[in-house]
Amino acid sequence: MTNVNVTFYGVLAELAQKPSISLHGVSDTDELKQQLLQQYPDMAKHNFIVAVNNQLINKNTSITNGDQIAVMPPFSGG
Amino acid sequence: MTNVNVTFYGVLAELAQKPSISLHGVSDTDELKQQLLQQYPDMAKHNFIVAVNNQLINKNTSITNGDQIAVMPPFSGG
Amino acid sequence: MSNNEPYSFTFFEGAITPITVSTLLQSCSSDQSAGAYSVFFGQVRADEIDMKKVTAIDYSANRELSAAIMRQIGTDAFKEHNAHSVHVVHSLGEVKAGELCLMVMVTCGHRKESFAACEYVVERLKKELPVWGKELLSDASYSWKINK
Amino acid sequence: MSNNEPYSFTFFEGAITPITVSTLLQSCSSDQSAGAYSVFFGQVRADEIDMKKVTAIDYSANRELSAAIMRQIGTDAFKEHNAHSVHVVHSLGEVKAGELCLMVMVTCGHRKESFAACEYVVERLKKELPVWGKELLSDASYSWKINK
Repeated sequence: MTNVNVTFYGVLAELAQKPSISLHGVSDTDELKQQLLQQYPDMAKHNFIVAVNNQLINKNTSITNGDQIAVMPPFSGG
Repeated sequence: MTNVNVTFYGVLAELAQKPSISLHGVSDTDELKQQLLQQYPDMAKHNFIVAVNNQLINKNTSITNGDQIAVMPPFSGG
Repeated sequence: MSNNEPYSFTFFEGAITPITVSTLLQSCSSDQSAGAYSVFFGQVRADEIDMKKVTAIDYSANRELSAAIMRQIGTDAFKEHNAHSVHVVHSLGEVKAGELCLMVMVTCGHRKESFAACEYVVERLKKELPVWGKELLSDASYSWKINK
Repeated sequence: MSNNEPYSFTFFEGAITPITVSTLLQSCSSDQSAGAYSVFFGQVRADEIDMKKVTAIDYSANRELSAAIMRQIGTDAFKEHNAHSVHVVHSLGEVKAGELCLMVMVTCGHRKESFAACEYVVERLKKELPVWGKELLSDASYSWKINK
Protein backbone atom coordinates (compact mmCIF):
# COMPACT_ATOMS: atom_id res chain seq x y z
CA MET A 1 0.00 0.00 0.00
CA THR A 2 1.19 3.51 -0.80
CA ASN A 3 2.11 5.76 2.07
CA VAL A 4 2.70 9.40 1.17
CA ASN A 5 3.41 12.66 2.92
CA VAL A 6 1.04 15.52 2.11
CA THR A 7 2.06 19.08 2.94
CA PHE A 8 -0.51 21.90 2.99
CA TYR A 9 0.13 25.55 2.26
CA GLY A 10 -1.59 28.87 2.84
CA VAL A 11 -5.28 28.75 3.70
CA LEU A 12 -5.27 24.96 3.19
CA ALA A 13 -2.76 24.47 6.04
CA GLU A 14 -5.11 26.53 8.14
CA LEU A 15 -8.09 24.33 7.26
CA ALA A 16 -6.09 21.15 7.88
CA GLN A 17 -4.97 22.64 11.20
CA LYS A 18 -1.54 21.14 10.65
CA PRO A 19 1.20 21.62 8.07
CA SER A 20 1.33 18.00 6.89
CA ILE A 21 -0.28 14.58 7.20
CA SER A 22 0.46 11.00 6.12
CA LEU A 23 -2.01 9.39 3.75
CA HIS A 24 -2.32 5.66 3.05
CA GLY A 25 -3.71 3.83 0.09
CA VAL A 26 -4.21 6.62 -2.41
CA SER A 27 -3.06 5.53 -5.85
CA ASP A 28 -3.41 8.75 -7.83
CA THR A 29 -3.94 12.48 -7.34
CA ASP A 30 -7.69 12.37 -8.09
CA GLU A 31 -8.13 9.87 -5.27
CA LEU A 32 -5.95 12.07 -3.09
CA LYS A 33 -8.21 15.06 -3.66
CA GLN A 34 -11.33 13.04 -2.92
CA GLN A 35 -9.87 11.77 0.33
CA LEU A 36 -8.81 15.29 1.37
CA LEU A 37 -12.28 16.69 0.68
CA GLN A 38 -13.83 13.93 2.76
CA GLN A 39 -11.46 14.64 5.62
CA TYR A 40 -11.63 18.46 5.28
CA PRO A 41 -14.95 19.44 3.68
CA ASP A 42 -14.12 23.18 3.93
CA MET A 43 -11.34 22.70 1.39
CA ALA A 44 -14.03 22.34 -1.29
CA LYS A 45 -14.25 26.15 -1.40
CA HIS A 46 -10.69 26.39 -2.74
CA ASN A 47 -8.87 25.50 -5.91
CA PHE A 48 -6.03 23.05 -5.38
CA ILE A 49 -2.67 23.17 -7.07
CA VAL A 50 -0.86 19.87 -6.57
CA ALA A 51 2.85 19.07 -6.89
CA VAL A 52 4.28 15.57 -6.67
CA ASN A 53 7.96 15.50 -5.74
CA ASN A 54 8.28 19.20 -6.64
CA GLN A 55 6.70 18.74 -10.07
CA LEU A 56 3.50 20.65 -10.66
CA ILE A 57 0.85 18.35 -12.11
CA ASN A 58 -2.11 19.39 -14.20
CA LYS A 59 -3.78 16.05 -14.85
CA ASN A 60 -4.47 12.95 -12.81
CA THR A 61 -1.10 11.43 -11.88
CA SER A 62 -0.30 8.14 -10.21
CA ILE A 63 1.21 8.21 -6.74
CA THR A 64 4.04 5.95 -5.61
CA ASN A 65 4.98 4.96 -2.10
CA GLY A 66 7.11 7.65 -0.45
CA ASP A 67 6.05 10.49 -2.77
CA GLN A 68 6.15 14.02 -1.37
CA ILE A 69 2.91 15.78 -2.20
CA ALA A 70 2.23 19.51 -1.91
CA VAL A 71 -1.37 20.72 -1.82
CA MET A 72 -1.51 24.44 -2.47
CA PRO A 73 -4.13 27.17 -2.92
CA PRO A 74 -3.69 29.75 -5.72
CA PHE A 75 -0.44 31.69 -5.34
CA SER A 76 -0.35 35.25 -4.03
CA GLY A 77 3.30 36.21 -3.74
CA GLY A 78 4.91 39.56 -4.44
CA MET B 1 21.36 97.29 -31.39
CA THR B 2 20.78 93.92 -29.80
CA ASN B 3 23.58 92.45 -27.73
CA VAL B 4 23.11 88.83 -26.67
CA ASN B 5 25.03 86.11 -24.89
CA VAL B 6 25.39 82.84 -26.80
CA THR B 7 26.42 79.69 -24.90
CA PHE B 8 27.67 76.62 -26.75
CA TYR B 9 27.34 73.02 -25.62
CA GLY B 10 28.89 69.66 -26.42
CA VAL B 11 30.76 69.41 -29.71
CA LEU B 12 29.71 72.99 -30.59
CA ALA B 13 31.59 74.40 -27.58
CA GLU B 14 34.58 72.47 -28.83
CA LEU B 15 34.28 74.00 -32.31
CA ALA B 16 33.81 77.50 -30.89
CA GLN B 17 36.83 76.88 -28.66
CA LYS B 18 35.08 78.73 -25.88
CA PRO B 19 31.90 78.15 -23.86
CA SER B 20 30.21 81.44 -24.78
CA ILE B 21 30.44 84.58 -26.89
CA SER B 22 28.67 87.93 -27.19
CA LEU B 23 26.93 88.67 -30.46
CA HIS B 24 25.79 92.07 -31.66
CA GLY B 25 23.14 93.07 -34.14
CA VAL B 26 21.33 89.78 -34.73
CA SER B 27 17.60 90.32 -34.76
CA ASP B 28 16.31 86.75 -34.96
CA THR B 29 17.48 83.15 -34.60
CA ASP B 30 17.87 82.56 -38.35
CA GLU B 31 20.27 85.49 -38.52
CA LEU B 32 22.05 84.12 -35.47
CA LYS B 33 22.62 80.77 -37.17
CA GLN B 34 23.93 82.43 -40.33
CA GLN B 35 26.35 84.50 -38.34
CA LEU B 36 27.58 81.47 -36.36
CA LEU B 37 28.16 79.45 -39.54
CA GLN B 38 30.15 82.31 -41.01
CA GLN B 39 32.26 82.58 -37.87
CA TYR B 40 32.57 78.77 -37.37
CA PRO B 41 32.18 77.00 -40.73
CA ASP B 42 32.73 73.55 -39.12
CA MET B 43 29.44 73.92 -37.26
CA ALA B 44 27.64 73.32 -40.56
CA LYS B 45 28.17 69.58 -40.04
CA HIS B 46 25.92 69.61 -36.97
CA ASN B 47 22.26 70.11 -36.26
CA PHE B 48 21.55 72.99 -33.92
CA ILE B 49 19.00 73.04 -31.17
CA VAL B 50 18.43 76.59 -29.99
CA ALA B 51 16.91 77.85 -26.75
CA VAL B 52 16.16 81.50 -26.05
CA ASN B 53 15.94 82.31 -22.33
CA ASN B 54 15.56 78.59 -21.53
CA GLN B 55 12.72 78.11 -24.00
CA LEU B 56 13.41 75.69 -26.81
CA ILE B 57 12.47 77.22 -30.12
CA ASN B 58 11.51 75.38 -33.29
CA LYS B 59 10.88 78.23 -35.68
CA ASN B 60 12.55 81.53 -36.43
CA THR B 61 12.23 83.68 -33.30
CA SER B 62 13.07 87.33 -32.77
CA ILE B 63 15.89 88.18 -30.42
CA THR B 64 15.80 91.00 -27.90
CA ASN B 65 18.68 92.81 -26.29
CA GLY B 66 20.01 90.83 -23.30
CA ASP B 67 18.56 87.46 -24.33
CA GLN B 68 20.39 84.34 -23.17
CA ILE B 69 20.81 82.00 -26.10
CA ALA B 70 21.87 78.35 -25.92
CA VAL B 71 23.17 76.67 -29.06
CA MET B 72 23.18 72.90 -28.62
CA PRO B 73 23.94 69.78 -30.67
CA PRO B 74 21.56 66.77 -30.48
CA PHE B 75 21.25 65.45 -26.92
CA SER B 76 22.99 62.29 -25.77
CA GLY B 77 22.35 61.94 -22.06
CA GLY B 78 21.74 58.78 -20.06
CA MET C 1 22.55 36.81 -2.79
CA SER C 2 25.53 39.12 -3.27
CA ASN C 3 27.86 37.00 -5.35
CA ASN C 4 28.89 37.47 -8.95
CA GLU C 5 26.68 34.70 -10.32
CA PRO C 6 24.31 35.99 -12.98
CA TYR C 7 21.35 34.36 -11.23
CA SER C 8 20.18 34.31 -7.65
CA PHE C 9 16.95 33.77 -5.80
CA THR C 10 16.67 34.31 -2.07
CA PHE C 11 13.95 34.22 0.53
CA PHE C 12 14.62 36.95 3.06
CA GLU C 13 13.19 36.90 6.60
CA GLY C 14 11.10 40.06 7.04
CA ALA C 15 11.27 43.28 5.05
CA ILE C 16 13.88 43.85 2.35
CA THR C 17 16.17 46.70 3.36
CA PRO C 18 18.01 49.31 1.29
CA ILE C 19 21.23 47.55 2.35
CA THR C 20 20.13 44.39 0.56
CA VAL C 21 19.54 46.51 -2.49
CA SER C 22 22.89 48.26 -2.62
CA THR C 23 24.76 45.01 -1.98
CA LEU C 24 23.01 43.45 -4.94
CA LEU C 25 23.69 46.46 -7.15
CA GLN C 26 27.38 46.39 -6.34
CA SER C 27 27.65 42.71 -7.19
CA CYS C 28 26.61 43.40 -10.78
CA SER C 29 28.98 46.22 -11.66
CA SER C 30 31.66 43.83 -12.89
CA ASP C 31 29.68 43.28 -16.09
CA GLN C 32 30.88 46.15 -18.26
CA SER C 33 28.75 45.06 -21.21
CA ALA C 34 25.55 45.68 -19.24
CA GLY C 35 24.23 49.15 -19.95
CA ALA C 36 20.86 48.85 -18.28
CA TYR C 37 19.53 47.70 -14.92
CA SER C 38 15.79 47.44 -14.43
CA VAL C 39 14.74 46.95 -10.87
CA PHE C 40 11.30 46.38 -9.43
CA PHE C 41 10.38 46.66 -5.77
CA GLY C 42 7.09 45.56 -4.33
CA GLN C 43 5.98 47.37 -1.20
CA VAL C 44 3.17 46.31 1.12
CA ARG C 45 0.32 48.75 0.57
CA ALA C 46 -1.93 49.93 3.41
CA ASP C 47 -5.00 48.94 1.38
CA GLU C 48 -8.50 48.99 2.83
CA ILE C 49 -10.41 45.71 2.95
CA ASP C 50 -14.00 45.92 4.27
CA MET C 51 -13.19 49.19 6.04
CA LYS C 52 -10.14 47.66 7.73
CA LYS C 53 -6.57 48.65 6.91
CA VAL C 54 -3.87 46.19 5.91
CA THR C 55 -1.14 46.66 8.52
CA ALA C 56 1.20 43.90 7.29
CA ILE C 57 1.43 40.81 5.11
CA ASP C 58 2.66 37.53 6.52
CA TYR C 59 4.31 35.55 3.70
CA SER C 60 4.78 31.79 3.55
CA ALA C 61 6.12 29.69 0.69
CA ASN C 62 6.80 26.27 -0.67
CA ARG C 63 10.50 27.00 -0.67
CA GLU C 64 11.82 24.05 -2.62
CA LEU C 65 9.25 24.32 -5.39
CA SER C 66 9.75 28.12 -5.49
CA ALA C 67 13.47 27.63 -6.07
CA ALA C 68 12.81 25.26 -9.00
CA ILE C 69 10.17 27.48 -10.60
CA MET C 70 12.14 30.69 -10.15
CA ARG C 71 15.19 29.09 -11.75
CA GLN C 72 13.08 28.19 -14.78
CA ILE C 73 11.77 31.76 -15.04
CA GLY C 74 15.35 33.03 -14.81
CA THR C 75 16.54 30.65 -17.52
CA ASP C 76 13.72 31.81 -19.79
CA ALA C 77 14.62 35.46 -19.15
CA PHE C 78 18.23 34.79 -20.19
CA LYS C 79 17.12 33.02 -23.36
CA GLU C 80 14.11 35.05 -24.45
CA HIS C 81 15.05 38.51 -23.20
CA ASN C 82 18.84 38.61 -23.44
CA ALA C 83 19.17 39.12 -19.71
CA HIS C 84 22.77 39.29 -18.49
CA SER C 85 21.68 38.70 -14.90
CA VAL C 86 18.50 38.04 -12.93
CA HIS C 87 18.33 38.47 -9.17
CA VAL C 88 15.21 37.99 -7.08
CA VAL C 89 14.63 38.49 -3.37
CA HIS C 90 11.24 37.71 -1.80
CA SER C 91 10.33 38.24 1.84
CA LEU C 92 9.03 35.53 4.14
CA GLY C 93 7.23 36.20 7.42
CA GLU C 94 5.81 39.54 8.39
CA VAL C 95 6.35 42.68 6.30
CA LYS C 96 4.63 45.87 7.48
CA ALA C 97 2.77 48.36 5.27
CA GLY C 98 5.34 50.70 3.73
CA GLU C 99 8.05 48.02 3.76
CA LEU C 100 9.53 46.16 0.79
CA CYS C 101 8.56 42.52 0.18
CA LEU C 102 9.94 41.86 -3.31
CA MET C 103 12.93 42.90 -5.35
CA VAL C 104 13.63 41.87 -8.92
CA MET C 105 16.75 43.12 -10.65
CA VAL C 106 17.56 42.38 -14.26
CA THR C 107 20.57 43.61 -16.21
CA CYS C 108 20.75 43.71 -20.00
CA GLY C 109 22.89 45.28 -22.67
CA HIS C 110 20.31 47.92 -23.54
CA ARG C 111 17.43 49.66 -21.84
CA LYS C 112 14.51 48.38 -23.89
CA GLU C 113 15.54 44.77 -23.31
CA SER C 114 15.86 45.45 -19.60
CA PHE C 115 12.36 46.93 -19.29
CA ALA C 116 10.86 43.94 -21.07
CA ALA C 117 12.92 41.38 -19.15
CA CYS C 118 12.14 42.85 -15.74
CA GLU C 119 8.41 43.04 -16.42
CA TYR C 120 8.52 39.46 -17.74
CA VAL C 121 10.15 38.13 -14.57
CA VAL C 122 7.81 40.07 -12.25
CA GLU C 123 4.65 38.99 -14.08
CA ARG C 124 5.69 35.36 -14.19
CA LEU C 125 6.72 35.13 -10.56
CA LYS C 126 3.47 36.77 -9.44
CA LYS C 127 1.57 34.01 -11.24
CA GLU C 128 3.84 31.02 -10.79
CA LEU C 129 5.74 31.28 -7.51
CA PRO C 130 4.20 29.16 -4.73
CA VAL C 131 4.10 31.95 -2.16
CA TRP C 132 1.10 33.06 -0.09
CA GLY C 133 0.36 36.36 1.56
CA LYS C 134 -1.87 36.63 4.61
CA GLU C 135 -3.02 40.22 4.97
CA LEU C 136 -3.09 41.23 8.62
CA LEU C 137 -5.79 43.81 9.28
CA SER C 138 -6.10 46.67 11.73
CA ASP C 139 -8.73 44.87 13.85
CA ALA C 140 -6.42 41.83 14.31
CA SER C 141 -8.39 39.77 11.78
CA TYR C 142 -6.83 38.69 8.50
CA SER C 143 -7.59 37.94 4.89
CA TRP C 144 -5.72 35.72 2.43
CA LYS C 145 -4.30 37.83 -0.38
CA ILE C 146 -5.51 37.18 -3.94
CA ASN C 147 -3.27 38.10 -6.89
CA LYS C 148 -4.88 39.73 -9.90
CA MET D 1 17.62 64.39 -3.53
CA SER D 2 16.66 62.54 -0.39
CA ASN D 3 13.71 64.50 0.84
CA ASN D 4 10.08 63.48 0.96
CA GLU D 5 9.02 65.55 -2.04
CA PRO D 6 7.40 63.42 -4.73
CA TYR D 7 9.69 64.91 -7.38
CA SER D 8 13.41 65.50 -7.54
CA PHE D 9 16.02 65.92 -10.22
CA THR D 10 19.70 66.10 -9.39
CA PHE D 11 22.94 66.32 -11.30
CA PHE D 12 25.55 64.29 -9.45
CA GLU D 13 29.30 64.84 -9.89
CA GLY D 14 30.80 61.54 -11.09
CA ALA D 15 29.35 58.04 -10.82
CA ILE D 16 26.12 57.34 -8.95
CA THR D 17 26.83 55.13 -5.94
CA PRO D 18 24.72 52.45 -4.24
CA ILE D 19 24.52 54.83 -1.26
CA THR D 20 22.68 57.39 -3.40
CA VAL D 21 20.29 54.63 -4.34
CA SER D 22 19.46 53.41 -0.86
CA THR D 23 19.03 56.95 0.41
CA LEU D 24 16.51 57.61 -2.32
CA LEU D 25 14.66 54.37 -1.66
CA GLN D 26 14.35 55.15 2.01
CA SER D 27 12.92 58.57 1.30
CA CYS D 28 9.93 57.03 -0.48
CA SER D 29 8.82 54.49 2.07
CA SER D 30 6.51 56.94 3.81
CA ASP D 31 4.00 56.56 0.98
CA GLN D 32 2.02 53.53 2.12
CA SER D 33 -0.30 53.67 -0.87
CA ALA D 34 2.59 52.98 -3.25
CA GLY D 35 2.84 49.29 -3.98
CA ALA D 36 5.36 49.41 -6.79
CA TYR D 37 8.74 51.00 -7.40
CA SER D 38 10.27 50.78 -10.84
CA VAL D 39 13.88 51.82 -10.99
CA PHE D 40 16.15 52.15 -13.98
CA PHE D 41 19.92 52.47 -13.83
CA GLY D 42 22.07 53.34 -16.77
CA GLN D 43 25.64 52.04 -16.62
CA VAL D 44 28.49 53.11 -18.89
CA ARG D 45 29.20 50.20 -21.24
CA ALA D 46 32.72 49.30 -22.38
CA ASP D 47 31.54 49.41 -26.01
CA GLU D 48 33.94 49.14 -28.91
CA ILE D 49 34.12 52.05 -31.37
CA ASP D 50 36.46 51.56 -34.37
CA MET D 51 38.41 48.88 -32.48
CA LYS D 52 38.84 51.16 -29.45
CA LYS D 53 37.18 50.57 -26.10
CA VAL D 54 35.05 53.14 -24.30
CA THR D 55 36.79 53.64 -20.94
CA ALA D 56 34.54 56.40 -19.60
CA ILE D 57 31.94 58.98 -20.57
CA ASP D 58 32.41 62.64 -19.70
CA TYR D 59 28.98 64.25 -19.29
CA SER D 60 28.12 67.92 -19.65
CA ALA D 61 24.71 69.57 -19.55
CA ASN D 62 22.70 72.70 -19.95
CA ARG D 63 21.73 72.55 -16.30
CA GLU D 64 19.05 75.22 -16.17
CA LEU D 65 17.24 74.01 -19.25
CA SER D 66 17.56 70.39 -18.06
CA ALA D 67 15.85 71.30 -14.80
CA ALA D 68 12.92 72.90 -16.66
CA ILE D 69 12.53 70.03 -19.14
CA MET D 70 12.85 67.31 -16.51
CA ARG D 71 10.19 68.99 -14.38
CA GLN D 72 7.83 68.94 -17.36
CA ILE D 73 8.51 65.24 -17.94
CA GLY D 74 7.86 64.58 -14.25
CA THR D 75 4.61 66.53 -14.32
CA ASP D 76 3.46 64.52 -17.34
CA ALA D 77 4.36 61.25 -15.58
CA PHE D 78 2.22 62.24 -12.60
CA LYS D 79 -0.72 63.13 -14.83
CA GLU D 80 -0.55 60.52 -17.56
CA HIS D 81 0.88 57.54 -15.64
CA ASN D 82 -0.46 57.98 -12.10
CA ALA D 83 3.04 58.28 -10.71
CA HIS D 84 3.15 58.90 -6.96
CA SER D 85 6.77 60.02 -7.16
CA VAL D 86 9.46 60.58 -9.77
CA HIS D 87 13.14 60.89 -8.86
CA VAL D 88 15.95 61.32 -11.35
CA VAL D 89 19.71 61.51 -10.82
CA HIS D 90 22.06 62.08 -13.76
CA SER D 91 25.84 62.15 -13.56
CA LEU D 92 28.00 65.04 -14.72
CA GLY D 93 31.71 64.78 -15.43
CA GLU D 94 33.56 61.52 -15.84
CA VAL D 95 31.90 58.15 -15.25
CA LYS D 96 34.00 55.05 -15.92
CA ALA D 97 32.84 51.91 -17.75
CA GLY D 98 30.98 49.72 -15.27
CA GLU D 99 29.81 52.72 -13.23
CA LEU D 100 26.30 54.16 -13.00
CA CYS D 101 25.45 57.40 -14.81
CA LEU D 102 21.65 57.55 -14.56
CA MET D 103 19.00 56.58 -12.07
CA VAL D 104 15.26 56.96 -12.55
CA MET D 105 12.91 55.87 -9.80
CA VAL D 106 9.13 55.99 -10.14
CA THR D 107 6.61 54.84 -7.57
CA CYS D 108 3.00 54.01 -8.36
CA GLY D 109 0.09 52.28 -6.72
CA HIS D 110 0.42 49.16 -8.87
CA ARG D 111 3.13 47.40 -10.79
CA LYS D 112 1.87 47.79 -14.35
CA GLU D 113 1.56 51.55 -13.94
CA SER D 114 5.07 51.69 -12.53
CA PHE D 115 6.62 49.78 -15.46
CA ALA D 116 4.94 52.10 -17.95
CA ALA D 117 5.74 55.27 -16.01
CA CYS D 118 9.42 54.41 -15.55
CA GLU D 119 9.91 53.54 -19.21
CA TYR D 120 8.08 56.75 -20.19
CA VAL D 121 10.39 58.92 -18.08
CA VAL D 122 13.57 57.16 -19.28
CA GLU D 123 12.62 57.37 -22.96
CA ARG D 124 11.65 61.03 -22.73
CA LEU D 125 14.73 62.13 -20.85
CA LYS D 126 17.02 60.29 -23.30
CA LYS D 127 15.43 62.31 -26.10
CA GLU D 128 14.74 65.64 -24.43
CA LEU D 129 17.31 66.34 -21.74
CA PRO D 130 20.07 68.72 -22.90
CA VAL D 131 22.95 66.51 -21.76
CA TRP D 132 25.95 65.41 -23.81
CA GLY D 133 28.24 62.44 -23.42
CA LYS D 134 31.81 62.45 -24.67
CA GLU D 135 33.03 58.87 -24.94
CA LEU D 136 36.65 58.62 -23.84
CA LEU D 137 38.44 55.84 -25.70
CA SER D 138 41.29 53.51 -24.79
CA ASP D 139 43.80 55.30 -27.06
CA ALA D 140 43.09 58.68 -25.38
CA SER D 141 40.96 59.87 -28.31
CA TYR D 142 37.25 60.52 -27.90
CA SER D 143 33.96 60.40 -29.71
CA TRP D 144 30.73 62.35 -29.05
CA LYS D 145 27.99 59.93 -28.03
CA ILE D 146 24.91 59.66 -30.23
CA ASN D 147 21.60 58.50 -28.71
CA LYS D 148 19.50 56.08 -30.72
